[in-house]
Amino acid sequence: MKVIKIDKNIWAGGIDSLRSGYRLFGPVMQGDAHEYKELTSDETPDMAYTNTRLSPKSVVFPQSEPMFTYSLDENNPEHHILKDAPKDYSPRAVIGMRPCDAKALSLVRMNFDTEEYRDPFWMNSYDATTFVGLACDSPCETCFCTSAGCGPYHEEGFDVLLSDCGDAYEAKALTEKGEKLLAAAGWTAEGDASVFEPKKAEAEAKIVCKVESSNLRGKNSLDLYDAPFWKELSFACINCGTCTYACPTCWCFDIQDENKGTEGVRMRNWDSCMTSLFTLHGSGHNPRDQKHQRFRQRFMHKLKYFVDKYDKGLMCVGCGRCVQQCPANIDIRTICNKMNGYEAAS
Amino acid sequence: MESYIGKIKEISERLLNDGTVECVVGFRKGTVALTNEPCMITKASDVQDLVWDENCRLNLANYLTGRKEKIAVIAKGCDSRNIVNHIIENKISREQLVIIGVPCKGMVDKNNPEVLQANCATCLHRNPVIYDELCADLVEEQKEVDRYEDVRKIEAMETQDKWAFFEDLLTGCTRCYACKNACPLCYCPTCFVDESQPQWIGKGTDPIDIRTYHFLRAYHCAGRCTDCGACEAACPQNIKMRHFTKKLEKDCNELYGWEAGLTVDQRPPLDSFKVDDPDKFIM
Amino acid sequence: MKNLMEHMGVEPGRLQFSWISSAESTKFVDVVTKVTESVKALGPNTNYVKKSGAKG
Amino acid sequence: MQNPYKAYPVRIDDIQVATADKTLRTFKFVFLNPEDEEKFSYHVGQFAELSIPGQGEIPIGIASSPSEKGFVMFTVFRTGKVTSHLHNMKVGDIMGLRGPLGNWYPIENLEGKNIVIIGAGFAFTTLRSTIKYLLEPENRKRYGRLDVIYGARNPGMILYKDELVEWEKRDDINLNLTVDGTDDPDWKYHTGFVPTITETQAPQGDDDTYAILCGPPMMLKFTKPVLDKLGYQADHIFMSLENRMKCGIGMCGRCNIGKELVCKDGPVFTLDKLNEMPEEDQ
Repeated sequence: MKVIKIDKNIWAGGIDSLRSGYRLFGPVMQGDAHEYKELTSDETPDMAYTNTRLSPKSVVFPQSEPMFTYSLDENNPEHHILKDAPKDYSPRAVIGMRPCDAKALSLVRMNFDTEEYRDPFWMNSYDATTFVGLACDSPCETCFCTSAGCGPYHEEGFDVLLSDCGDAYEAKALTEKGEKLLAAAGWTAEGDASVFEPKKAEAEAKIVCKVESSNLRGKNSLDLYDAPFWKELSFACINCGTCTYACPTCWCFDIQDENKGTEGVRMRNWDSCMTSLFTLHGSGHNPRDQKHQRFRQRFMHKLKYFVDKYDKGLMCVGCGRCVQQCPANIDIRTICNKMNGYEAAS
Repeated sequence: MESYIGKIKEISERLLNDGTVECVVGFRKGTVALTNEPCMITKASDVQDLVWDENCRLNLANYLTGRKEKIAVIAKGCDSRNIVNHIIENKISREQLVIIGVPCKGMVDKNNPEVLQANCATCLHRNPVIYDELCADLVEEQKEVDRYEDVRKIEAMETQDKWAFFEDLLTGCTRCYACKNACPLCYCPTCFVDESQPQWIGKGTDPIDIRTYHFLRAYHCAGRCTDCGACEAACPQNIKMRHFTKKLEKDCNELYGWEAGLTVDQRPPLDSFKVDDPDKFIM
Repeated sequence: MKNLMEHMGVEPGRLQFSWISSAESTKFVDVVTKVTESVKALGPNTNYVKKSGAKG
Repeated sequence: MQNPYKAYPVRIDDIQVATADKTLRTFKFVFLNPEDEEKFSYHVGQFAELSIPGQGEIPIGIASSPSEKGFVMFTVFRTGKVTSHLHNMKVGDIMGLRGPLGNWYPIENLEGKNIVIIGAGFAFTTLRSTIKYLLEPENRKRYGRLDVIYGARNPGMILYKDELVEWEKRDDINLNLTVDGTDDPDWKYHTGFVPTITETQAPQGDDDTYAILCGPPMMLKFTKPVLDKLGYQADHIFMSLENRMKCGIGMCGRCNIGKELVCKDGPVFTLDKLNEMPEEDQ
């Protein structure tokens, strides 16, 4: 595995060199917070960011995305037949992503890349992207990644991992894709691989918030489902979509047709299990009509169903976004601990 | 306001112990800074969990909608006005409620605890307008505050600048609907955004759909909004959507001399007709 | 309704209200003519129109 | 790999009003590209997304049998935006068909066994597909006794009446029709709810007898204990469920019950399996 040293004075130049071969995405200040967006030719990623409100999942899974186009004009010989929407799957790169967000994408991938079906939109975007991570040396107080199978120097899902060493980045190339990007940027100076271990230990030590989840795998799913605490825990929840949209591991979506005159687009939009429409049957029946049912679904999915289905740990990477942003202070850490400690009365 | 909590606990404990109410709706300490969590206390022994400080931003009237039991609710000025709305709109009955009034000194901004939340800074109804118990002496209401400075600034703009102002205002909206879900007025069983027959509004992130959502929602709050600020407090993107509701509030005030939620004895203007109702907008 | 529409940047005149009894045929003609003229003067609406579907 | 969200273009070939109240219509679709019919090779009990560009998609059980070639058939209740639009479409109109989706009734594993088919309401569609398939001469001989219990609200709401009349004449199928109630003096079949009729008409359960159920939640709920009483083992009962769906391929996340996705891991589950899954609605 190659380690390259990138002097900060050649950083911006390298980014510029990448523009011809990649669509670049990165964190930039938007209003009062950092968000990921596609960089214009005069923007460089702001590597001093703490955390973004929304995760970079939108780089591979935009909130609204056209799937197909169609014509409703009966004079058009191909009317009412779905046509592939124009897509740009040329190489793209996310610069300055956090380890939690990269791990999240590799978890979400299991949903979109299955034995039976492959989601072409998500997968093509994912495959087109080179993920350049920035290790996290100063975590937020709501971060609990080390309890969620992740960590500030976690490498899963990255092609390159950067560590900020003052006037230079040490860049660890983790995949061929990563090496290619470093070369394309013209970053070639040999780096020092030994900085990663001590910095990792130091960063991990800063994450003081711990969440217990070790018992979840062994719990009976029906016991947890029937646990008496759901109504109480969900009391404050207003059933908005804040947590689901901010979450890097939430992938649920809706499919909608949008027409303009005789032309139209079949779109997919992020959806949220917090809304009652999400599960409303045509008959009017709704299996998750009540707030606590939707609330339970969200946490059972992340902390139990996913754990059972894939055996890859939680569907949570401990980024803390939902904790920070929830208008009603619903805290997944509290809920995870509660589920983990729950013993059904026999 | 921290000093209120002793009295709040005392009242709550008494009401639960003597069976006057089945539960108390209030706040408990949050798990992150500058946040408290709405909660429902059903056991007198749990009243210790209750807190009161400048971070009780959400409007607790929102948690009363359609409930059937006897409830004690802790209500600052705006909460009490929304309780009045709820009573007028038959979302809860007065008889079900014991209102523990909180003379409010204003909530602090969720991003900057040094300043008051914008709506609190210009609030004219800090004291509860309806209550059964009080946890402290009433506070003096603010005077000479200019409630509509922001509205007038926009009113003075050219049409295109107005358009651009709101375009900019709504940047970042993900339509998570925290604003409408935190709003005690938004209790419709099916919100217009979820209707499919007809479908009023697209479901994606097109700026036109986002704008349509916000201004139509604001209309549904016309003559009802108490400017409690729960929408802005809830917004994870810090969008100032009160720019919509404030305009309607100002118009209701100027055209009909109406402020929402002050009394259960008067029907709201959009719900009643008077021969001298202004009709300048009709050509 | 009209006030907030104009407040958020929809041109005055794009939204108009009138009250016409079924007996007031002349008023109807009058109003329709006036509205048509004023809307023509404003030209096509450019603000409150969806530009396109979201970008991929 | 084929884009799993892309529908095969189809033409509406036939539309029949299916019930007296006209809330159900039966549509036959023909593939515009004949090779797509090959790709759309399905099993009994599967469903498909009817895809109407400009309106949206709806998941509907396939009512035709794999043994019926040249078309695919669906019976659709008019309820929402897409189904209302579909009910107004004409023969010759173009739309899309996406699938086949989900798992199926595992009848291939039931050779030599007795099969009881229990259905109610609009959900009889995939059961019609199953019965039609089982009654094909080359298939019928591979199975034991075949019982069918089918209930509707009233005689006018019974689907596929002509076929039922034909099936009733046969001696290799025991058909039990029932309605919740009727004032029709000519009604010569059962009156009563499906669970009640099941109790008196279904054969006793044993190692060689399997039940296939599809119907509204209430009917399923009350038929389960009846089958239990008749001695059916939980792994001998197959139930087809429904939930709101969008993608139909296990990705969009809304149709789960516990960790199972109704669209992909289902819609057919054994009662055994269902007993391990949370009962939503609580």
